[in-house]
Amino acid sequence: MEQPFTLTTEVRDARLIISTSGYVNNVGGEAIANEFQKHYVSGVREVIINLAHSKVVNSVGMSFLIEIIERLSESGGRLIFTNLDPAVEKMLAIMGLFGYAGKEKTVEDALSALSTQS
Amino acid sequence: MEQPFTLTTEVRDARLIISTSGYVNNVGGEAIANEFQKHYVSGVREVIINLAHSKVVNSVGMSFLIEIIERLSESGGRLIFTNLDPAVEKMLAIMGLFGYAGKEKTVEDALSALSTQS
Amino acid sequence: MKEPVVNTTVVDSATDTAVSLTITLPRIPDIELVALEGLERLARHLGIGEEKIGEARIVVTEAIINALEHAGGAHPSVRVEFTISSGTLVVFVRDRGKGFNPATLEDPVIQKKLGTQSKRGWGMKLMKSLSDDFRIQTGKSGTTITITKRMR
Amino acid sequence: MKEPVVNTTVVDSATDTAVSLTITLPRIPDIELVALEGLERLARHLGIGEEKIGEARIVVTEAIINALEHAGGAHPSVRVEFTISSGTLVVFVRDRGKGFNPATLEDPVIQKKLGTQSKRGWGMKLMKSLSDDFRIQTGKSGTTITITKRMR
Ligand SMILES: Nc1ncnc2c1ncn2[C@@H]1O[C@H](COP(=O)(O)OP(=O)(O)O)[C@@H](O)[C@H]1O
Ligand SMILES: Nc1ncnc2c1ncn2[C@@H]1O[C@H](COP(=O)(O)OP(=O)(O)O)[C@@H](O)[C@H]1O
Repeated sequence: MEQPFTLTTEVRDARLIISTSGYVNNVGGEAIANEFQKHYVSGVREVIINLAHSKVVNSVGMSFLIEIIERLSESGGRLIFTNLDPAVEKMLAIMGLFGYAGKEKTVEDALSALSTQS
Repeated sequence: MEQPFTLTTEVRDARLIISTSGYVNNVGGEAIANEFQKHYVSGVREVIINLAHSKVVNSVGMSFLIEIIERLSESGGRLIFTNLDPAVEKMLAIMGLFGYAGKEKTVEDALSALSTQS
Repeated sequence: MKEPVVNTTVVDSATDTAVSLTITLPRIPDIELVALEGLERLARHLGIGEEKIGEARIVVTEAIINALEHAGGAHPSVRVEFTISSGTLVVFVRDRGKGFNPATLEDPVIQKKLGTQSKRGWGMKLMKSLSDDFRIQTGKSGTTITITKRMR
Repeated sequence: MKEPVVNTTVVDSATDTAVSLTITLPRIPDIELVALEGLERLARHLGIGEEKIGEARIVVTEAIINALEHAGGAHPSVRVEFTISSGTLVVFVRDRGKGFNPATLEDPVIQKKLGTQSKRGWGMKLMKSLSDDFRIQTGKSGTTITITKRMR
């Protein structure tokens, strides 16, 4: 059975890494947005969302990530998705998210992308 | 999704430990019996079957384990099941297997039970 | 012996609503796991405990693998219905096979299986042992198993 | 432009058999995952690649969550049918809700979502983009979505 949604976070050099596991539905999407918001108010502006263990996502869950993009665009921050399942990557492309967010293979790749560009 | 059946084995002090993962159906049951047979012919007579990661089993799969019990009874060997899901334990009890095989909580418990009794 | 039923029943509206899931499975390996996932989600949603779910899983697995094994036709399929209502699970499993005569089945005993060729024949016994009511309707046009199991 | 069809079709009998799975889901959280498991097992059995399965998963998830959200009645339920035949998946998803007028839906664009209240409204676009044919029948007694997707 698909595992229930869980989320782990790590802050490394003022960069927030959110790693999810399980189905990103409305509840999961909102949990990601809330976790982001908590760190955003304390100043975090660079965010990595690692979807390695979320092969199943829905558009309601993903729409919460648009809120994150909104906040970060307002404040000159950056969002990078990592470890995307190919179909999830296609989904985010169709939604146009990669006009506002990056994608990298791994969290390490995302961290170095942020380092060289910031 | 329930993971496909896999099996790992270890021989410790001439005792065979078979640990399964996933659905023990006819194919899984036969794989366990074949693995047992391989070690049986080279002299192993004490066997532990660890079902920690097999919460779903069916009676066709379990019926292959009766072959193992048969061999071991003929040759004065012993079988111990470990890490049983409560419902799987009930199933094996209904089939009468615990008249011919032991059960312990963990592999370590089974190993010490074999040590003190042999 | 059951207590006589008195007329002041307390109906818990949250758990008293019947919830159903129906599925028609093709004959492909391990497809019964899809039905099990449906059963588990239904039962967990209603707050049923893991041990009862585990027992129901065994009962349902045995019913479906028998039906899939004996389902006939060019596109063999098996219909499965789960309904949970007031903490009681009712399972229907129907195939379109040739049916069988349950009266001719011997009760399996481990002692007899040891030393004989076939070790199988446990499904019926398990379904009966782990349910509160077990019915078979069987004939030339197929078999329907109806199982009732209290889950609390 | 498609090549004209010639008359010497090679039929691969192993993959040409239609395989179907039908499921009626009650409205409980995440129940769509049961249908997805059915789809995955069907598709894997037929040797379909993981990326196509992933795309189908998205299409099917979107169709079912819409249907569950809008399914009406005392026991809201959604019927889902998968058929894979000659490498093509056909999905039906039917609810008994009040229907809607698809013509009034605006195509979602990310620029417009930024700065406005509702970020939702992506399901239809995703289903259309990731399928080869997408049809809606909708009216007062419910909605049926029919999606066709080539899986090879
Ligand atoms: N749905 C069915 N259709 C036809 N025959 C069946 C069906 N279910 C059970 N049977 C018959 O009953 C016998 C006993 O079934 P069961 O106790 O489940 O053990 P097993 O399937 O391992 O033999 C089967 O061997 C079969 O002959
Ligand atoms: N099965 C349905 N029944 C009724 N209305 C529907 C159905 N599917 C979609 N709709 C309508 O179409 C709109 C757009 O759907 P969709 O693109 O999936 O995005 P979302 O569901 O996030 O709004 C919905 O908001 C709803 O008004």
